[in-house]
Amino acid sequence: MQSLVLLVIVSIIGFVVLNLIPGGPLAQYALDPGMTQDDRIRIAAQLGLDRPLWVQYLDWASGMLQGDWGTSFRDGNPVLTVIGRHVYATLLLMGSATVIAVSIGTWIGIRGATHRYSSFDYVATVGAMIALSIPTFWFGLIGIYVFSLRLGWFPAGNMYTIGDASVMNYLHHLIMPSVVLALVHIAIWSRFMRAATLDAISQEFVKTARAKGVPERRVIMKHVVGNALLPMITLAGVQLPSLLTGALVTETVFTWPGMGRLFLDSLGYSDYPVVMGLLMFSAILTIAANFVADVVVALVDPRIRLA
Amino acid sequence: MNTITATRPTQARWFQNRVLRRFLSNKLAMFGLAMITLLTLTCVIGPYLLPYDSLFVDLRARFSPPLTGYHYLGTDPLGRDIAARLFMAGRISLLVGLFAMLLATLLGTLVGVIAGYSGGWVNALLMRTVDGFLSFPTIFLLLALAVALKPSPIMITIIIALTGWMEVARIVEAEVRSLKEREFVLAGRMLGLGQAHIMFREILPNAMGPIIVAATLTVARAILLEAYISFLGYGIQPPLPSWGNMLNGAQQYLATAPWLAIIPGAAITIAVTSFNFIGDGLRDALDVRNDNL
Amino acid sequence: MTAGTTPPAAPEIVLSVRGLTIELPTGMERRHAVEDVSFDLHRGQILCVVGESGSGKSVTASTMLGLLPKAMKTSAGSIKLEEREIVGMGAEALRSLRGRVVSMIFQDPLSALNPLMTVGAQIDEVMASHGVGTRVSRKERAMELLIEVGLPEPELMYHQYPFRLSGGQRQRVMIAMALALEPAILIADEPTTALDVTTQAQILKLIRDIQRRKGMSVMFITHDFGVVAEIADSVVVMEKGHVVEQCSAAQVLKAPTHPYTQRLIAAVPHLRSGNRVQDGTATTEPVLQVKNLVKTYASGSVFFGTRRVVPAVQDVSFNVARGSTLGVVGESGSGKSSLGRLLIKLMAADSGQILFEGQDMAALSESEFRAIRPKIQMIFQDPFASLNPRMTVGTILTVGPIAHGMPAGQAREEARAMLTLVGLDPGAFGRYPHEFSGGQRQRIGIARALMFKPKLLVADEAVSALDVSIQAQILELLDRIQRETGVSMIFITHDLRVASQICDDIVVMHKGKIVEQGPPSQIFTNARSAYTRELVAAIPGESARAPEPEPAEVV
Amino acid sequence: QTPPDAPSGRIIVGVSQEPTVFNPLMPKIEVDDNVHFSVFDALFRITEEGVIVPNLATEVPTQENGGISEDGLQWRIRLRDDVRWHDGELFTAEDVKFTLELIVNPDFRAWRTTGHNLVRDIEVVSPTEITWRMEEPFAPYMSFLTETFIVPAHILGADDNPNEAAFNRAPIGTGAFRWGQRTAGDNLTLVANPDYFGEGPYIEELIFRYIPDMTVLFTQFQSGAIDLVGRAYITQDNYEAARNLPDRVVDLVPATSIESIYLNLERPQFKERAVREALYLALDRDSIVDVLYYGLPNQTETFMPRQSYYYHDGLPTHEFNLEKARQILDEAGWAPGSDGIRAKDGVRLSFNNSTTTGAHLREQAQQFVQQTFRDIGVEMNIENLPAAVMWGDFWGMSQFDSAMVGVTYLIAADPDVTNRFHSVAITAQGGRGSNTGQYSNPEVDALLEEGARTFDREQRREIYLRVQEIIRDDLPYLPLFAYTQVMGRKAGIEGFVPNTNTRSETWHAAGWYWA
Ligand SMILES: Nc1ncnc2c1ncn2[C@@H]1O[C@H](COP(=O)(O)OP(=O)(O)OP(=O)(O)O)[C@@H](O)[C@H]1O
Ligand SMILES: Nc1ncnc2c1ncn2[C@@H]1O[C@H](COP(=O)(O)OP(=O)(O)OP(=O)(O)O)[C@@H](O)[C@H]1O
Ligand SMILES: [Mg+2]
Ligand SMILES: [Mg+2]
Ligand code: NI
Repeated sequence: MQSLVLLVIVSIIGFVVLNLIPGGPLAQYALDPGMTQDDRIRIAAQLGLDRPLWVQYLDWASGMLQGDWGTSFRDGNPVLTVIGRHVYATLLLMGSATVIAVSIGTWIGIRGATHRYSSFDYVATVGAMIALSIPTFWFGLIGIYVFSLRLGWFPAGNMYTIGDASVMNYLHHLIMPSVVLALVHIAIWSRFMRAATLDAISQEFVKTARAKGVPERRVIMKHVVGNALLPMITLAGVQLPSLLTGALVTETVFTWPGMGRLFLDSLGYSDYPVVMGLLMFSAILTIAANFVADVVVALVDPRIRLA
Repeated sequence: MNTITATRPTQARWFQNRVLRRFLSNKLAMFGLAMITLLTLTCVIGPYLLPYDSLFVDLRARFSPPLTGYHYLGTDPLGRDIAARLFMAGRISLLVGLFAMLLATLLGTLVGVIAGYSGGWVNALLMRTVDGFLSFPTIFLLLALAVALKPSPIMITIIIALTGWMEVARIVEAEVRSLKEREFVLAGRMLGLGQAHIMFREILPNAMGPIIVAATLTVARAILLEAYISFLGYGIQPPLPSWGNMLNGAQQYLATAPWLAIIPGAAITIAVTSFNFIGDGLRDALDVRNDNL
Repeated sequence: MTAGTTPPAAPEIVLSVRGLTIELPTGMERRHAVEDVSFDLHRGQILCVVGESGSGKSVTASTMLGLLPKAMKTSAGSIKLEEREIVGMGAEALRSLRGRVVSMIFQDPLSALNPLMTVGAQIDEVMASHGVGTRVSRKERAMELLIEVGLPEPELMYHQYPFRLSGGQRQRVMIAMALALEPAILIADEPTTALDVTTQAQILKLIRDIQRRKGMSVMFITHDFGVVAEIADSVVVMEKGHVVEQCSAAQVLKAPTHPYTQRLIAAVPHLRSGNRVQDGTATTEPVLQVKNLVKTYASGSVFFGTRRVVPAVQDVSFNVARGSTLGVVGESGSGKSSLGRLLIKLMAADSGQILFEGQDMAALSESEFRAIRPKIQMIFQDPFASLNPRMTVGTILTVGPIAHGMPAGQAREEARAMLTLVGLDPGAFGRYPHEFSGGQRQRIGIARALMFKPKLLVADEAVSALDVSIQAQILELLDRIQRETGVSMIFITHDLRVASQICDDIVVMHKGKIVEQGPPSQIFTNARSAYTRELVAAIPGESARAPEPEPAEVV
Repeated sequence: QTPPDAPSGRIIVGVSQEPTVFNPLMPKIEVDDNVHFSVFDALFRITEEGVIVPNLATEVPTQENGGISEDGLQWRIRLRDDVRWHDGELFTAEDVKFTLELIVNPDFRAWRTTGHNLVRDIEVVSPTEITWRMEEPFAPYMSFLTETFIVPAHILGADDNPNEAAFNRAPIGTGAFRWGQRTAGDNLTLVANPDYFGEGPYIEELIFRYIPDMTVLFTQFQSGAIDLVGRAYITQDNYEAARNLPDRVVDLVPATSIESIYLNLERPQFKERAVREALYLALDRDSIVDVLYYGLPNQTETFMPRQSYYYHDGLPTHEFNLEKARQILDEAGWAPGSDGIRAKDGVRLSFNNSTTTGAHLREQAQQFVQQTFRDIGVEMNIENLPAAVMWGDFWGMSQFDSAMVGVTYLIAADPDVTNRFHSVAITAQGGRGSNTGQYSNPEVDALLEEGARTFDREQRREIYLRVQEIIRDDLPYLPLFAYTQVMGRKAGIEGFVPNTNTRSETWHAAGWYWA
């Protein structure tokens, strides 16, 4: 129920903001010498853009309720098809970035918390703060400069070389963008993991476990980390929009053919149906991620599972 | 009977002494504070010390690498002095960051306090709106708004604030929600104080800690966001420099004039890192948990 | 059993502490957490460590297991555990002792168990960590232990997660864990403080029984002399990190030598079976009449079948006479606080009447009620949480009257006077709450409530968060104020001893209902309901002494 | 070098916008033409020299050969009989009729309708002959037809909603390449049509790779990941680097678009010719062209491309003279105010200049011009907008003060510029067209009307030379330069011919092959 309200809010804000943008989908033909303003007015009418805003919204919303996300102005395909074609690339990028961020971030966080105020902790903290402060797009640019232009180790963009569909080729292209995208998230993840671990470490039951003579390794791995990971699951859900945003930026820098590119292109062409579709998609994804996080927490946490 | 000898009233309002002491002993936070002070000072005085104006175009000097003559940081494609531009840009970027933070914090605090204190449907409505804004990819709102409204430093500030208040609102809401169960709030109600009084005079000062932390981090975020939209060309308009629009177009010259990208990027990173250090230091200092570990 | 029966020939010493000094991190209120602490624990005996909060009891106990927080260091002294030196022992060697030779139980059973592991797994872990037994044998042993600590249906309990257990059950699980490897020494750090009286009595009995059966040595930490009287063989009294007295329990209780100990013991509230002597301020004319008050909490959602309905206050009726004190007692969760909140309308009642000076307040809206608020004030439980840390004492005292229209100058005058009345220097006016001790803060809270010259004061657990010696001071203050101002009081407490001291009338609540109502003489010596009798019987230490016959003087 | 007997190899073309429209009659942008030229054929084709030659038709109709009647109203086209659609069906005059009718079908979302909306009474005389009547004589129609691709009646006609037909996603044409597959957001593959009626194709696969970022696009050209880059995708500042790459051929190709500072003539600041002239004098064009644009573009005084038959080479040449500019303004009564900015009758000589965000060379030029304008007491503020905003009403409804734009004036090399300069083309004043500068000159109007009615090349030349003279004198916009495209390709690619009369570098990919 609340999620439905949320979706309505998101769609209204999105629709209004989108229509605030002057220009519109026909602007791209403005410089076409053979097209007159008449042509543009005619096409706008054919696309239904001459109707009042609220009529357009209701039309869109009722289509949405029937599972019809509309048709892309630019591409002529149904919005879901258009998005569907780009989801894979984004998920690949986000997925690999998440794997990197979670594994490295969790490790750094745990180590930082268990070796609090050690030089490792210090370096990790400073490193995380810096990583959080580097503009992602700039980091990407510098990455391209160093690793593509200077050293030539990695390709400067795209997902694969045409004519080479091997996994290695994909991996080769994936490394730079996913590392760039992961960087910030390693930082976020390690900071939160550190805090969560510190939280867990100061709990009474950890003292109990130690008092029982449980080996320190097991105390950390089983008692501390187990409990520290719980809030992290929720965090993962909450972090999704920011991961998505990061992916959008990264995709732009590395010309990755995912939803980020699609989003920027669609926004550039004022392809309203696709932009709205992407907004709804990301809202739904966020809601779903939070829901999944809740479910996972519930599965892992007996207090919720059995309550 | 237990009487207390009167001592001079302590002037600790927001910070209890211990918090301040802990903050002052945080090396990173102090480093951040020093960096920010230094940056601000350079941006304020720097332009007067340099022989070049930030707007002066000299095509013969274009693409001078750093340390060419008096162009300490080199020149840009129009032959303008990068050092002069960097400092002028710093003024803009820092101001935009600070004011965006102020706006975002005000708005977020207002929404957060009302939502947190009210509960019920008011809370549900406000917080769902917050969630709604949060579930947009930030750059959508940012770009769409930047595109929809004519870019000017003031507009950019407002736009960034509009995309950055939700985090503050969330933090404040959670804080207020927990504070309102505290006994001193019940005591306020018992005394028959008005709702607004309780919200803003009793509860709000107690939430200042997290708000300040959030505010510091919001400055950092705002500087990053300004940089990003200006980088994309939707932000601060040329010839007025900002750290972000100095990067605009720099990627074209990555191979031939990498300093165009490296210098402003480094400035952004340093400024943002400093604010993050300060924010983190404040958070640590305010975190009572640190007492019993 | 009483402390007096300790065998005179002291058996062998299992734990010997000599000159133990532990440093605090810099910047704390004192340099040492404990300093030059020495004592012995004999085999098969119970040693009680008592002292006020912060005196170093827990720190001492943690040191026995080498579990000091990282910020603290043992700077001198030795701890000999069955001839092994603990101070400076290697981490692995220490670990192998924990749980096997020395076990520990902590104060708060709620947080001492890992919420993500089953009870069985946590008991199993003790044995597994020391490489004892096989999976099967360990499970058998765990079952045995569960039976031993008196938990019903061990098979079911074994697979249960801690959150499903009550506080008493959890503490039993803790004990089972501690006993798993039959350690020579059991250290219990205030294991019953978080429990209500009846459960506390059961756990104390369990520890004592097991100690006897196994011939274990127990180091029992508490701040409650009632508990000491109940179980101790010998006693160590600590103050600010120093051991000030150390001898047999009987001796300490009967003839304490150190002034600190004397003070502590004197401050312990005792059950008084007689009624309070009135000096005429009290009349029988009711200032407050409560009739058929009902409050039910509903939480969760009907849709998801998680709806939980708690009848917190059910059909409660009573009167409070002008100038008298009504005590509300009952175990945790019986609805005392809910009742208190209803009375000052921090929460609306579902039904029933609250007649204050004849007017029904339950029917008033919040804005109508505002005018009456000054007449009904409350003293809150937690002296730390109930004062706004961002406001000076002066502001705290004056903000209410000013909001109700008193001129600021007059409010300040009155606030200064009020500070003197509650025993604080008027110079406290400009200072912040954190600059005061707990007892002083509670005085500020009382002053705030009195600023309006109320007709009725509701005190919800107003002394529970305080150390016994300060508790006594505050009770004395309240008594004095009532005599001076003639205010009526509703005093909510779970401590029957406290209630017995200052109340004219007592209501006993159980599961939201009043089960008994009457003067202390009736409640404590001649209770009509079985529940009340049970409560009274569970008061620690009181069975060991004869109830004080008659109040010789007002405390 | 000779082409191979059977198609072999593959050529990857880098593009910085994504081709998304595959029905050649629907609204599309330049990059979509790449696909249309390869998959479809029009009745005629325009060569790199600007000569119109038959394609699906067998001859170019003229008044001389009787294809077009003397009054220019009756048209007759003869068609080839050996053309097959990619699905094997025979191409006939019915397809042409269907195409022309579909374009003006009110339910169909057609791209351009200019010219087509004059066509009446289409008649299929035989499978290889079709005739129609024009409502009025319209000489540029011939050029329009070189960009009007014929679609299959038997497929698109069978669909009840041509706007959303399956055809639009997997088109079937008569061209040298068939639809291969599309990886949205990344690339589009076309495969050789072995049954093509014309020359070629010689390569097996023609791939368009979408690389939105120019830097990355260039990097990939450097690394060899793409074989050919056309349009303006190699920016001027990369020309040197590109030229020095081994095994790459980099050509400078004059383009049809003209960079200029476009003025909104209805703004009070620009109404006076003196102001426009002063501004023109204050443009340091040499520096812009030689330094900012690395000397690649050509200076120009007119909207007509230099390579056009109609180009006027005798127009007065621009000079950069601040002194003279000031003098003209002084004389016209624009006196400097206290802030140094000139004003007259309460109108400050201050205006905004806009271009699309992200065009970094233009932004440089803007900031450079800003400085020299400032020197003569003119304030130019920069207000750049994202493309979608810039080219909306802001441009179309003349809401800008001035703009820095590159405009293509001609359609497929036809000299008609009614759309840009005729006063009926001012949309902001209720007209229909793209005269967004709101230029209005009765003499030009008359000349343009005459030009559109005239089919004779020489007569038309006279008309349009005169138009150029008047416009050079009126200065409705300030010409900066004529673009030069940097086209790069791998050394082994043969048969590549740039053709600026089309919007596509792959207009004749059928003739490409690997050496
Ligand atoms: N983790 C810690 N870090 C720093 N100081 C501590 C820590 N734990 C306890 N202390 C300090 O050590 C001293 C002794 O504390 P301890 O916990 O032993 O008191 P206690 O007698 O157990 O009190 P209580 O009855 O409240 O449990 C106190 O001054 C306390 O502030
Ligand atoms: N806000 C609430 N929502 C739902 N249930 C509540 C709420 N507050 C209290 N309860 C429940 O109502 C019952 C009575 O609670 P109350 O706080 O009045 O007990 P109490 O006698 O004051 O206990 P204690 O001695 O622990 O303070 C308990 O079962 C409690 O869990
Ligand atoms: Mg303790
Ligand atoms: Mg209570
Ligand atoms: Ni000492």
